[in-house]
Amino acid sequence: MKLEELIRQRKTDKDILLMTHIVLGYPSFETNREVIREMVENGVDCIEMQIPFSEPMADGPVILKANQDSLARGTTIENCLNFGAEMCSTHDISFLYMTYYNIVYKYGEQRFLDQAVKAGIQGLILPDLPPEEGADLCKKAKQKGIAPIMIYSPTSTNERMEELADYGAGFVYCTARKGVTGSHSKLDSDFKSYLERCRRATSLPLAVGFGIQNRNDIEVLIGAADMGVVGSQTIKLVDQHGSEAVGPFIKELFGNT
Amino acid sequence: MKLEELIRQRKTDKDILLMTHIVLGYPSFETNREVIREMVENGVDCIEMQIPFSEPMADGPVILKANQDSLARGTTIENCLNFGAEMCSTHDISFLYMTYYNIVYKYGEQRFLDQAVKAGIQGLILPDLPPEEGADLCKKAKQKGIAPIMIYSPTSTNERMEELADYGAGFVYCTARKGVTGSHSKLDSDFKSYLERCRRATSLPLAVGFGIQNRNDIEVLIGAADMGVVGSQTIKLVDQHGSEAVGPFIKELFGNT
Amino acid sequence: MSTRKYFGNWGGSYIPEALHETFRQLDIAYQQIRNDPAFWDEYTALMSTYSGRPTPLTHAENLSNHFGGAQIYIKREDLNHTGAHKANNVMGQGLLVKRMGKTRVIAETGAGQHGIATATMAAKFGLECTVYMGEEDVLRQRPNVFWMEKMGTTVVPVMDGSKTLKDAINEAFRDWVTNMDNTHYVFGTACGPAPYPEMVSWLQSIIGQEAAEQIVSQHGKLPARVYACVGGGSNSLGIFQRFLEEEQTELVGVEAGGHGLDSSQHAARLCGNDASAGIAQGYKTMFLQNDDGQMLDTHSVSAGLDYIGVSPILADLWEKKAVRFEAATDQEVIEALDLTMRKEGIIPALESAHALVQAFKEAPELSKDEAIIINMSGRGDKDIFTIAHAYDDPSWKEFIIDRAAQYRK
Amino acid sequence: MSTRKYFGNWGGSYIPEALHETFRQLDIAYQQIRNDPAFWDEYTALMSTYSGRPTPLTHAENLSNHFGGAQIYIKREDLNHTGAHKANNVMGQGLLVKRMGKTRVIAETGAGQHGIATATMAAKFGLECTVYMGEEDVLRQRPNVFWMEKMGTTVVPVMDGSKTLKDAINEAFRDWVTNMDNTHYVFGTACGPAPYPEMVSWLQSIIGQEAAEQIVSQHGKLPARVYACVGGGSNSLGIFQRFLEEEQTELVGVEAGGHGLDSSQHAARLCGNDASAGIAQGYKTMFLQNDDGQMLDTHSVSAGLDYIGVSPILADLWEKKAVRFEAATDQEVIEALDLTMRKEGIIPALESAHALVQAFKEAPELSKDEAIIINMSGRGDKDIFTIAHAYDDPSWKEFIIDRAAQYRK
Ligand SMILES: Cc1ncc(COP(=O)(O)O)c(C=O)c1O
Ligand SMILES: Cc1ncc(COP(=O)(O)O)c(C=O)c1O
Repeated sequence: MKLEELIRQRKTDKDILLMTHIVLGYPSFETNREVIREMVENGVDCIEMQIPFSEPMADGPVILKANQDSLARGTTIENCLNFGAEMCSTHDISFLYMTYYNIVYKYGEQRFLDQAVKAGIQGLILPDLPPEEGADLCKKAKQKGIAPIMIYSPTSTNERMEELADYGAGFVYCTARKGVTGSHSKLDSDFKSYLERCRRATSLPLAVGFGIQNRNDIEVLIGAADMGVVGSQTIKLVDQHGSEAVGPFIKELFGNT
Repeated sequence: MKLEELIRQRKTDKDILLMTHIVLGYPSFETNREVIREMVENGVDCIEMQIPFSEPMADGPVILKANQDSLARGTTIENCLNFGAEMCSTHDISFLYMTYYNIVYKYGEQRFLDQAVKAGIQGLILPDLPPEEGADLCKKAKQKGIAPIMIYSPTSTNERMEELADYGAGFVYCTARKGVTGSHSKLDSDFKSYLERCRRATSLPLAVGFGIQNRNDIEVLIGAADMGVVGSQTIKLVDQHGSEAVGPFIKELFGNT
Repeated sequence: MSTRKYFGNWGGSYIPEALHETFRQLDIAYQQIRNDPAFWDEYTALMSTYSGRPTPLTHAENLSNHFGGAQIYIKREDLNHTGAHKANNVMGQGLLVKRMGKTRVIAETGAGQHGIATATMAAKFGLECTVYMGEEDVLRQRPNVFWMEKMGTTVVPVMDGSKTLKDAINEAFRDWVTNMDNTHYVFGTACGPAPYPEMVSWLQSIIGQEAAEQIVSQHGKLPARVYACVGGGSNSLGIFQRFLEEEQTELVGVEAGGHGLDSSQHAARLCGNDASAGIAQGYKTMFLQNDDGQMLDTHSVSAGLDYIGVSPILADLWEKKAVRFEAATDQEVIEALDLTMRKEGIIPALESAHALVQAFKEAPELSKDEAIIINMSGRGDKDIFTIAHAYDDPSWKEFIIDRAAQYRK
Repeated sequence: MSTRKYFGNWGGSYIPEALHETFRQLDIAYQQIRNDPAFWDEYTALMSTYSGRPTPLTHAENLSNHFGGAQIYIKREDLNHTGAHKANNVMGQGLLVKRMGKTRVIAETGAGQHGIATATMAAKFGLECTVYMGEEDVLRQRPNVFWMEKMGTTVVPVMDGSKTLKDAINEAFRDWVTNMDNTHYVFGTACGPAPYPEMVSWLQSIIGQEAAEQIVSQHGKLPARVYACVGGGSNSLGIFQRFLEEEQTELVGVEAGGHGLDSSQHAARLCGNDASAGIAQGYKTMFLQNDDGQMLDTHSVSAGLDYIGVSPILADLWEKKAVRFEAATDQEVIEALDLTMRKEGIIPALESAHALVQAFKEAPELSKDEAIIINMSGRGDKDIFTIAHAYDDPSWKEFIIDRAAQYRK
């Protein structure tokens, strides 16, 4: 089934969905495995698996460091793709790849998409590939049933949002604020009107990420967005308290305490 | 009696005269006193007493250092003038002052000459005062019976030598070579013809200095000049072997071994 | 005219969505200045009264005689205020910032030259300024950091990745996606997303324009060859552009050969075999990267040439064979530096000395009535710590040890 | 014209007889170039193609606004090749040496700037070169020693006296009286025996000639005041001469006030009370000396201003009240340096910063339609060791300590 439909389906039972993020090979693939299991068992709806890149320009300090450590441990793209395939076949939720365009480009767009399809990956997030540069890749991905995820930013104009919507599929990733991943976002009235602009610009589901850290943040999103995205926060959690801390954290985000 | 006459008189008994040099206050006035006694007792004809100056531009390393050390020990011009007067009244040979012009200028030309006359000083050597700049001082000195000593250099032209002769009195100081005091001079055929040029340019007695270090050097001078000048060499001697080494050294220079 | 985004297969604008609008506005502002002749007049006037342009073209007679071939001319970008060609680009962008009404600038810096130039411009134009500099480079180039700070700039050491230029660029972009409202990113070389490659090259084109006029008036005709070192590509494009259409002039770009092209310790992207096409830091070019697309560590004796990428404009000129690319090793660079100091009394930057190496190799091939121009992108006295170190100078070491002893007390 | 030996009561030529003939020949050679218009053309052409002249006159708008008075213009001698006005004199004397057919040059240096300039000229003209430098200064200015050596110059540390500039001058004279046949002494400032004061001032007069033209074209009229720092006097005379006859322009020379004029730790010869007339180093001027005529130790934060004497031409202009003299303390100098870096992105040499101090004090008195010119004799980045030290910069100290640790291994 296509990502957008899966999301809409899951959304019928829940007031908000949750997408989490991991950096592949950080701190290790074994830990990735445990963390993902905790996430799935606690009801996470989508997981974006970041294939590390040496120049993660759009990422803040936590994810940046995770990228570097993973590479320093020798993580290769083959490792990542194999792990991705394993996860898709193990867990019945939606998995996406997140990475930078050079990884896909060097591997070969066609080859990368083929592998992703074979594995069962449902979406692709490339923060440094605006559709002007990636129109072709977006088209090919869609044809293969992989959703190219578009990103909205508070700096995007209404026209720009509409333009982007045409290229995307699955959902739109709305960054809660300017800047890079990591620090907490103020989800204030400006944020609300930004989300309204997003909603008007596209019929795709809206995911909101960047600095979503706790149940309060998630509550703000209920009604205004379809999915919250938690990134750096889980990495910090695992760094500090190990993978077994992930389940309770996810529960709390869902309001199941 | 005037310096020139004194020199001619002494020369009637000797094939060569000897002028030695000390830096006042170096290593101390007491040592100066002893060294001068040794010199006089051993037949030295003239002694140039250098009043130290902080910028002895025409002096080489040995005398330069002696100037600096003397000043560092606190030697003043008053000390020097008093000591000069004491020597003149103690010993019956010719004493000259050697210094740089600034010392005379700052003390006052008139005042300086008056003191020198009172003390019994017979000549004045100022290596940085060419007669173009010092014509007036030369004239005043002569009037007071103090001989302004002119300096010839191998670089002086014949015309220049004649010009200088007119300003001078006492004797002419012929530097044996270019350069500063201290290092040994090659007294070769070039040197001989230079001394002939000197002889032709002036009727004053000729003293030869700069790098005269031993009896051999003195022997070369016999017949060609009236007086040898020994400077740095005695300072080194006293530094190394004390003032008692001066007597034997002077004896040797005179060929009295 | 409008901005060229692609140069043959290279270039583009691979930027996060958050910067889309910022780049759109930058591009509009850039096109305005580009199409406004008054801007170029303002720019050249500023460079003349503030930075000492035109910089001279010096006939290196001793070197010419030494090699016995072509007449060697040196374009003296070292005489620019702040000591390198970097000032050209930076002052130009400063005028742009004023027009855009922004109040803060950020920059990356490797060797420190671009950082110094940006700090200088920020002081002159009354702008707030933050410079990102890899920690490695902060350690290597402390004097530059000192001066930047004294001019009121905040220097942020970047602790990530290889802690060099590329990481500083990433960090500057991270700042920019947060502060684009009041902040302009003064990119330091002809790389990065459009319009930077074209804009920086255009601002640097003042070098070649002057040089062409000067060589004709001093030598009587255009040069046979023009040599420039290639880091990101700004000084080389600065001088090359004017001669691209001139049939009789061959253009030679010299990359950092480090310990040799086979050593994998170099920064040769166009003349070696270790680079491949890729996309990073917002643009597509030849990058030094592994098969997975991860960027490699580079090496050069000169902090300004050890960059993983290269101007997309140069990648295009390389592919079209309009510019020839060569490499100079660290060792050759020190030798050329030595010879230039002794023969001409000129101290080239280590970067610039790469261009000298290749020119010295080729000068003897050319006849005495031919001229070659070397773009001396900067002066070397900024490199005292590196150069004295490379020479293993004992009294320098002693001096540093003595100083340290004073400070340790 | 023939050489002026005296300037009022000052100057002259108090030299050992061994140099009499050398000076006679030097004087003839000097008069030849002085009376040959082709020489000046050759000189300006050389300075243009090799050293980047004319140097700009920069309107310091931010400083002008900051003080709210006169428009402040800065004459940018820092942009000369080698980083200071010293190059003007040296390159001119280089041309003279060529005409005289000598093959070796010697020079004294204090701050090292004149030494660097001479080493540069010697390399360019293919001359052998020895530079005398007080041991104190060698220790303070090791980077300059390094570069001189790299350009092929022998640097001789002078261990005598106060081990600073004056001792280096004595030592250079000692070399010269031995080697005058093939050797020319490139005197570094407008002091010493005739014809040096006049000759050096004449070669430096290119500064004022340019500045006068520039201020008229940029500001519309001549300046109300011109400020220059005064060490030996070459940069100040370089800019002052052109304005001497201009009624509307007041000339202000700024000496090193060190720890204050009452501290006896300064180098103020004309505006303090510690100097008196004397004769040393071949000429008559106001010297810092004691009652016995022994020269005193001087002090300044800047190695280029702590000289015991001053140009006899300036002593004359002082006596005739044609130039006003002031002093700037070390502390004021650091403050002016700081402000200039932050406001204009310009790093003045510590020497030059003395002129800035006085100009900043007086600028507010003047109306906004008046201009003042400050002669910025050199750039400050050469002074990193002194300046970073003066700022007591902790990360600089750490850097030096780390470096030393590497070298001690
Ligand atoms: C003096 C100098 N030359 C050359 C370069 C290389 O840069 P580009 O290739 O952009 O001219 C640098 C970079 O820092 C530099 O400082
Ligand atoms: C930059 C600079 N300015 C000024 C001076 C002082 O010399 P003068 O008074 O001869 O210009 C020096 C001397 O070294 C110097 O290096």
